[in-house]
Amino acid sequence: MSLIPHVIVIGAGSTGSATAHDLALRGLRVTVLERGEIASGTTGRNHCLLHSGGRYCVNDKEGAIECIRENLILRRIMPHALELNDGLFVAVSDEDLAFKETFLAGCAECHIPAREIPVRQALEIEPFVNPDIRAAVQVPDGVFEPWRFCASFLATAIKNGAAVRNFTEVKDFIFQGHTVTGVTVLDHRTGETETLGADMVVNATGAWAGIIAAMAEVDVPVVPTAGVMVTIGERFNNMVINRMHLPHDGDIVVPIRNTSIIGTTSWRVTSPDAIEIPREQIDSMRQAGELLMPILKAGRQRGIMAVARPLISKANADARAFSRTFEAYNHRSQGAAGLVTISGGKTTTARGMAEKVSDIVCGELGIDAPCKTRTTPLVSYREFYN
Amino acid sequence: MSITLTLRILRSRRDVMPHYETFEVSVSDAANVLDAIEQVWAHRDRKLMFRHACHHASCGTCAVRINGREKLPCIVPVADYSGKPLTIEPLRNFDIVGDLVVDMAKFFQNQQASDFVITRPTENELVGKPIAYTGGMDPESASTIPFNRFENCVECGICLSACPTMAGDHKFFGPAGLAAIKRQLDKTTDPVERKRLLELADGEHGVWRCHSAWECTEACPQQVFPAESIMALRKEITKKHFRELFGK
Amino acid sequence: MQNRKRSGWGWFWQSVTGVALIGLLGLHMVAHHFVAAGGLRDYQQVIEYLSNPLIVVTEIAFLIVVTIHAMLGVRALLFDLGLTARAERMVTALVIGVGALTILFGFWLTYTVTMQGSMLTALLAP
Amino acid sequence: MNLYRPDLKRFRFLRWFDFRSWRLGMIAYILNRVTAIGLVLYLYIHLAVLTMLAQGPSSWDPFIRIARAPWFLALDVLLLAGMLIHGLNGLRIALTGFGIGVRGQKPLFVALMIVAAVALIAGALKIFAG
Repeated sequence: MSLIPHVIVIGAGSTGSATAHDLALRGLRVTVLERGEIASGTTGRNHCLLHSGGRYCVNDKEGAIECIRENLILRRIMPHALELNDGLFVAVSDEDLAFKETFLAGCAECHIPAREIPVRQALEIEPFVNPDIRAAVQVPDGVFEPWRFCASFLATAIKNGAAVRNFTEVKDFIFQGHTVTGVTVLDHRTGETETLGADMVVNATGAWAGIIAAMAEVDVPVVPTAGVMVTIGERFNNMVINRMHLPHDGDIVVPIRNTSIIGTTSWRVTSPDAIEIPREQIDSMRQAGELLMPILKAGRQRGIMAVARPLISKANADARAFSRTFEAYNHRSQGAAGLVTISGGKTTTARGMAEKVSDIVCGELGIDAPCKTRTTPLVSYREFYN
Repeated sequence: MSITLTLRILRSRRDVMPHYETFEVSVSDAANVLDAIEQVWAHRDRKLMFRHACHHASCGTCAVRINGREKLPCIVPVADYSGKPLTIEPLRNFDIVGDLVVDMAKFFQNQQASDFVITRPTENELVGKPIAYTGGMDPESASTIPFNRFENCVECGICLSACPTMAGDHKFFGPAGLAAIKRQLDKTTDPVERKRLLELADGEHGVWRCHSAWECTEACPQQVFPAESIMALRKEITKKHFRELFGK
Repeated sequence: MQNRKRSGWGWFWQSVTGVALIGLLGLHMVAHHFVAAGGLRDYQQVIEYLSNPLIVVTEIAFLIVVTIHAMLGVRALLFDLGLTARAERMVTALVIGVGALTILFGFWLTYTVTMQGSMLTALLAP
Repeated sequence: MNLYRPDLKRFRFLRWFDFRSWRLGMIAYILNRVTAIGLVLYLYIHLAVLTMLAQGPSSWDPFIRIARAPWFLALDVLLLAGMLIHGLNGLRIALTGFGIGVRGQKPLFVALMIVAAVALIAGALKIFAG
């Protein structure tokens, strides 16, 4: 038996992948367990926005500061999976225009490099934006390719000795007293059930964190909150086009490759698997998107996707008002030592989430190893298959 | 409105020979085929193995064969088949990992061989430049559309499945890998790198193995035009051979 | 990939011989089937036909070009089946051998028939 | 027969006969292959038959009488079809391989096949007319 502690990470979305990378870089033995394909949950089906934080700089400053910090780190460590095209916040109404000063103040407060550009210039750069815009502010938004985002972290983790087992579903936890000592898994490739021992288990299953935690009979206050995104089969904008107001339905058009994604709505769901999409949400979102970019009306609808985001419940507020920040839970106090949950957050902040949970894991294991992920460039996602 | 759809899915596992299983699911009439496959997994059989991530044709993971044709099910509406049963099979010409999942390892090694990166080199020159919407793509403008900063190729493997040469010769470098070489060649003027790339595309199982069925270009969901790339590489390599023949 | 330096030539010659064959085969077909009375030549007509040295040269060129094209084609077809490196070397050697034999056989046949023809002509000459 | 069976891996080329996936390009591919095999076989049959020439008129001339029978002429038409399809499709492959006509390869194929059909009809009439 190796003396190096073994950590099992459940989930190969952005959080799990980044966590595996962080822990492997700290010298731990890591095994990632994912029930399906990597990034097949929330990470895959988001609008692929590399947040500058502009979207949250007024009503969720904590989230916004995390965003801009991680945005700048990701630009350094995984340039091969990012489209760095910046974002444009546009005011389409008087209320939006009135919001501008608040918005700019929010950006300044969160250290988001925002630059107001004249409307005429904005329309020259983005000729398909609503010509009636009143103001435009450029921020360092970007776009990431979600599958390659996770694969890059995992590939680097594998290079540092981690094992990644996709299509391997965790069925139960193994306890010794009040300590989690391993998991029971079903390998879908072979149809066989096996047990894996672990010194620590990280539950990085995002919107599914509550379901996994329930297997260990502990609670996490994660509320799966669905969002619908509509993809249009053409690309009309260079930058990410945001509406300059408090985040609302259909107020963002993210261009990725040759498509545009209109996002997004928000409603609570009971199960994060296979969400039914309410028809009226699609229509209302297309209308809101067309307000930003009238040409979207002419665009061919390519697909609709819905997925549950993991929002951390803090108060009994409306789903939008939840913080988009993340939270780590050490379940030792709930009678499940050796199990840690990390959830909430966004793909943009995955590395930061990994750093936080990895610190807890190392603390529990009594290992003094600093986080090195801020400055370590990731290898190509293709090496995931090597 | 929801419709009932019959899916005939090719199932297999390391210990289970390939066989078809039929499932009935209810999906929205606006759904894409991937949603129907996901419904089978969610409500009929949680053991179903399939790949998916982005659901908007960016990741390239979900490629399967629908009624014998290679597709990205995330962008194929179920309405296209007007309620007829769908036969869903994994891609051909790859080893099967299980059900609809195939082994992409060799594919990605070939993609990597040319150091093909999916971000375009013009990235930094684009900031602040006006965009021009051209409406639809052809082989020439598809690689130069100024505001798409990712390469068109999503590395889904569809072209390899559609390729008749790939069916016979597993050593063939494959349309995607050759198209990647062509894109890298477009991006570099360094003679040493160009020589390396041309030599990579050359060889008995390189561009010369292609027999011009053009199925890769026909099947490609992303306007990569691999067959056109292969032809362009042949021309370049033939030129290089002649130059070498005359000692240059 | 073995023979990297030379591998492109196979396809190159396949194309060149192919294009050449369109001309040569067209000539061959027209000369044998569309010009001669009754569509095909009897022995006497063949002999007369081959007494023209230009025809002999064309026929031999046709023989060589068609054999190269056929052998390269057979090789490509077999390579498409995904052979081992050893089998590929064997196939290459095989098509070279068979191609050489075919051309030699063609030479022998043309020579024999032409000789018979000249003897016949000599005999028949008064 | 399920071509996905791992034990059929050595016979992967059987996938060429999955008719569901046949498009124009696949049809051209299959046609080229079938005619190629036919023409190579014919080349050797032809050489074998020509050997009779070396045996003099006593063996050649009876053969020519058979060769002038209508059923034999029908085989000639088949041969001509094979040559036209293979030759003209091959012309497209050669041209595009040198970077010529790449953009219009599909209409080029259709046009060449129309030429082949016209030439075949003309050739068949000539063959049967003698």
